[in-house]
Amino acid sequence: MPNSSVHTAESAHEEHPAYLRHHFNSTEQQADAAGFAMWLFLLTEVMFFSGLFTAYLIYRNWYYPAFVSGSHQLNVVWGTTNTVVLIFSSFTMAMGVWCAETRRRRGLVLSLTLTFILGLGFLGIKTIEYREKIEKHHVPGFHYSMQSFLDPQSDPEVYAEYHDKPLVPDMARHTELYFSLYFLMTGMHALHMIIGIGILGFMILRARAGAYTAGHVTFVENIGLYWHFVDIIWIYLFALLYLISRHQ
Amino acid sequence: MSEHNEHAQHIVGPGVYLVILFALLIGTALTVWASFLELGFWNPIIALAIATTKAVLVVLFFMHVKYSSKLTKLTVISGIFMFLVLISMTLTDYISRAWGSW
Amino acid sequence: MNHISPVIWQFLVKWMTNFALLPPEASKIAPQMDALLFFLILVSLIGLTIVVLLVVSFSILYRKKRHPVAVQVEGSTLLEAIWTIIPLGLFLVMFVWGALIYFRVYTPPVNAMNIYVVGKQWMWKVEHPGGQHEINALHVPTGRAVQLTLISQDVFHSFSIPAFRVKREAIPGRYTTVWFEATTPGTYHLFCTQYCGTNHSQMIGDVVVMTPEEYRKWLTRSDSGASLAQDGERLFASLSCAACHNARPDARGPSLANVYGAKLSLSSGGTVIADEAYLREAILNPSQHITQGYAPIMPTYQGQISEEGVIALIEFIKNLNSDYRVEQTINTTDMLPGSEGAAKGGKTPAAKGPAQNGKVKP
Amino acid sequence: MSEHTIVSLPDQATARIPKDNYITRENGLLSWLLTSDHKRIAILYLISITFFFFIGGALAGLIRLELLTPQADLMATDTYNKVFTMHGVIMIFFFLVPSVPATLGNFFIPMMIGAKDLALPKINLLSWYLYMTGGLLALYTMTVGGVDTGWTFTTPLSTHYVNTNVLTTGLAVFVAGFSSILTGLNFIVTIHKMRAPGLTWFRLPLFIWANYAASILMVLGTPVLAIAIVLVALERTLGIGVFDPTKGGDPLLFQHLFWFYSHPAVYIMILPGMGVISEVISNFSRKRVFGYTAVAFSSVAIAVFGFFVWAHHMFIMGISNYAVLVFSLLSMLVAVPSAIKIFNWSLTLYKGSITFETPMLYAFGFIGLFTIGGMTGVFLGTSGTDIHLTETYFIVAHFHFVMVGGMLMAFLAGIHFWWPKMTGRMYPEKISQLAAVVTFIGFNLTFFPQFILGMLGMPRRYAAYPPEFQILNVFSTAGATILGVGYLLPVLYLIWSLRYGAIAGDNPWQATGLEWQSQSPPLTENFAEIPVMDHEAYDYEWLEKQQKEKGVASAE
Repeated sequence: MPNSSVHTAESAHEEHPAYLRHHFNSTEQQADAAGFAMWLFLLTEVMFFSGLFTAYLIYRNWYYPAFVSGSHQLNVVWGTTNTVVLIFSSFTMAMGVWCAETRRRRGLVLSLTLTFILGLGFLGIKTIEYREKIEKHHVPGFHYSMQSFLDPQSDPEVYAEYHDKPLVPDMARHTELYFSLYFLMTGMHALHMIIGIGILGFMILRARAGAYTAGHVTFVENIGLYWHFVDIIWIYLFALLYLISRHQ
Repeated sequence: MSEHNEHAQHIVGPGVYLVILFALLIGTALTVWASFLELGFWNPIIALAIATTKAVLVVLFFMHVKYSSKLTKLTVISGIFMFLVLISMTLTDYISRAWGSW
Repeated sequence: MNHISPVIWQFLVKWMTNFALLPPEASKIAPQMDALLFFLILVSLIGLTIVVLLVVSFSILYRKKRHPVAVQVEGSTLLEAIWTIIPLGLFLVMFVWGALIYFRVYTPPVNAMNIYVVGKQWMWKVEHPGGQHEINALHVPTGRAVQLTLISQDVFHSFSIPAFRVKREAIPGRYTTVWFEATTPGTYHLFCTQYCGTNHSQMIGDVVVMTPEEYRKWLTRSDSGASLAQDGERLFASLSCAACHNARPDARGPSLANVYGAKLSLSSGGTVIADEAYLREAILNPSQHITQGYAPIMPTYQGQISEEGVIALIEFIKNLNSDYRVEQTINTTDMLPGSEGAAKGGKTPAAKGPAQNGKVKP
Repeated sequence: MSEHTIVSLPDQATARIPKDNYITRENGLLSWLLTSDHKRIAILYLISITFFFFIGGALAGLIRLELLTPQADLMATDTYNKVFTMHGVIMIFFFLVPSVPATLGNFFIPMMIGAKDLALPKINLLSWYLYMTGGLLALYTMTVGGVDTGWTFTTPLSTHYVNTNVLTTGLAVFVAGFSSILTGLNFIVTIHKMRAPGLTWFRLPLFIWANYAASILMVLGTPVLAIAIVLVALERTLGIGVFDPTKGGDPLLFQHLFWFYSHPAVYIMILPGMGVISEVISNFSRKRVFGYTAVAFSSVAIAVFGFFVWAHHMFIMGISNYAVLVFSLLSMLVAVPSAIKIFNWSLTLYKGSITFETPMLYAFGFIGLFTIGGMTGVFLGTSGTDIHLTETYFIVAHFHFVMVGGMLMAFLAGIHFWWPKMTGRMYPEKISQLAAVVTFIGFNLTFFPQFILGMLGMPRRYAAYPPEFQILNVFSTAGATILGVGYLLPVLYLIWSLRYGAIAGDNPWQATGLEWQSQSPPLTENFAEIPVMDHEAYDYEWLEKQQKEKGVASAE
């Protein structure tokens, strides 16, 4: 029987929605499999970041003063703003998933667009922060400058707030490790944000055409999971990188 | 297969999401405030505890794990478990290095 | 058997006559290691024999010709338990035995004679406390515990002496140690066993084990004119360490006399035993190792002293049991070449030769 | 039926390969390159993996030739270093890790659980493309000068002290890593969600259990390797200092991260092979695997314990002595499940009805060689003896016994066992039995002398060595020649059999797995009707009954 798709007894009496792939027996099985696959993917993401967290933990314990001075260079206002932005975007994403599940097309488009804008806002703020680091030569590598740590008063803004004591040269050198980890972790996070925003853009276009409000919501749910995961990573990055020791 | 239906049926509504949103915002405010206090040893513990609470809220409600199948819960737990294995087993080396030889 | 190729024949004859499973046992730990190895081999052989016997005998007994219809047998919990518990027990015996050997190889006795080894691409540089330098060779006496303090200047290397059954990685940025007591005079292989780049396979040398008398002769023959401690003293002066580390009441740094082996309280809290590793760190990354009561003003010497220089400084500090020598350095800093003469007059352990250069007890 | 074999082939005069099958359904190169059929992807993998195996094998040949004499005379030490590095990289990341899962697993996991395809067919194709991208990048690296860090990329050698193509090799491994993650993810989802009705976890064939365990390792371990490689690349290009001791970083941290993947990776390599052996031993002794549950759980135990032992690669590298104790103890625990498997396989033969077709010969080879390989692993997990044996040829011999003696034997056993199902034709029995014996002899001659070399202290990765080690090296090189013949033979006769082999019929081995319920070669959708599983795995009595019924039906 060439080219005939074989129907089994249990699936023959159901009608097949267009989105049911040929190798699944039922839409539940398909949705279940896709959701589980997404969770497994997030599992690999956790492991991917865990290498960085391990490195962070070790070096923070070794070079605590350098990490404190380094974190004072981060702007806690921007950091908090970004956290709030991401939390709101997670909320709008969750709302988007709800809209898709309850088949509200306009609500879905609105939620996704808001998430998209908030994501861009996050990246914008991150860019401002990165630019400040570049200007101060705090990007690790050949142009790295320890000036702000050897002589904190040369950096009046930060000094006014924290009155850091100068670090001795060998400890000041290790601020480079802090910034390496800062850029690695926030950079990896930002990369995930960029990918997420790209997918969101694609989803908004399809959502306007009503693709996700006809019962097949797996994709929206999965991207929602991804977005929330990125949010969780940031929650930790914020606590670990920005809030090491803000008291004077 | 009852699992499947459960997954498909349970929809978390905006009310829950709003509550979680506010909880997360309060958590953020708390953790920033706590970081400005001088608590010594407790500073990182509190920061991590608050971050973990926030993460748990996101996982349970935004990511629907509270209403998901056992398999999903198991996946989440195994993720956390392996994360802790990597960190703690690596630290067995780093912590005890300072103890000197035997 | 002439029709076999003569080359192969020669090979075989040579191999059969020289066959050995292990290199000669030339250190005190070697027989202990070999005992464990033979135990492991024995257990493996027994295990392998059991498996092979089972497979072969079942294959013969139950081959299709003899046993055309299989009898379905379910598993047996008793058997599963047996072959879980017995191997586990054996493995645990191996673990404990192995850990004891590991413990012995890496725990040097207190009176061990210390030799420094610096690994670099692609050679071993050995520094004896008496100032004898060797490259790709190590001379040691029999009957004396020798501790090697290893460090690498660049990548990971591994200092391996198969005849002693010891091996230790030389890693960049940190001292590692290993010790042995040679028993049989002779020349043995020294290998770098950690892959370290292009000429990894040329990073080999000889370990020469000598009787104590010969070793003493060798020491005098290879004398480089200044002991490691004297080299260190010169470095101490030229880096102006004594500007702070003197015993004067207004000194900005702690006195270094008798500091080696002492228990120090650090300004960061906690105490530490000042061993080689600590001294090295305190020179290169001082701020984490400030003695209580002193300001963190010492500059870092990372990148300014070679590993050999650090070793010389450490050796100098180890042998410093009074501040007299430091006073001398202060007085002679501005006339360096002359400090050599002053050094000869001093009565410090550094001048007494390597035999006494053990750990100086305060 | 004959006394010596269980093969029952259809009448060759009338038998035909079914007209409609996964090979004939569509034609043209594009229909292969754009397929999402797991069986076709498995064939793509089989071809590309064989290709990389022979490249890696050629490099191995060069290594053995160089070591024929004590001097570095065939090639300069530099070249030798590149050759063994590329041998390691290609064999591990492009042959061993994907070998059984990506070919046999891809082909038979859906069939064994009665599914039409893997859960994510397109991801499956993507993972083949990632694999090829990585593989071609690795080959490209070879042509532009190679890399000489060793496959372990040890820092700071790889970050600051070599000026070969570390970055492209790293990228190749990174990309191949993602291929492996996606394959593992796909398998886990498929095994969880796509099982046929009635197929409960404890009715699954052990091959599925083994691949499931290996997939868990792939999914959880590989990302850590990925991040370690990213860090090496950034350290090398930007000097971020994370692994640089002069900047306060710790080079050992790299090894922690690297071995966190690369130790479980050896279980990724061996577990699917163990799965194959369970299938083969059961089938050719016509018996349910002894202690099914124990074998199944031992796979999972290996996967779980496998994550707790990585630092035994670093016993002498300056990790703390306490950590050595912990990791040595845990390493002992991971050896137990392997022992359980070996004994269960041996006992499976008890009261069986054993025949000695090629897959069975390879399986016997596996049991013997893996026992030796596993036991010598205990030598290395024992912290004391590890001091003397690590970084010598003992290590080389140990992992070749496990990987080549174990995994490759299992791979060949599996290929022969399932060849009739994959192609619809039998391989020639006599010559393949010969090849199995040749492989076994060649293997032992190649690698057994290396145990002795290692005990004598010959370091690994040496282009030149002291002359007293020559004789054993000559044995080893001679063995490698025989081994090479043993590996070339299957390629020749398997290709020959594609056209001239006997037509196999649906179930030439009288095997019980669901995959044998389908036609050979199978339909694109695997089964004409989704099977319902109503019996245990390896239920040969059920099979007999079913065949009797069929016989009755056809007689009527």
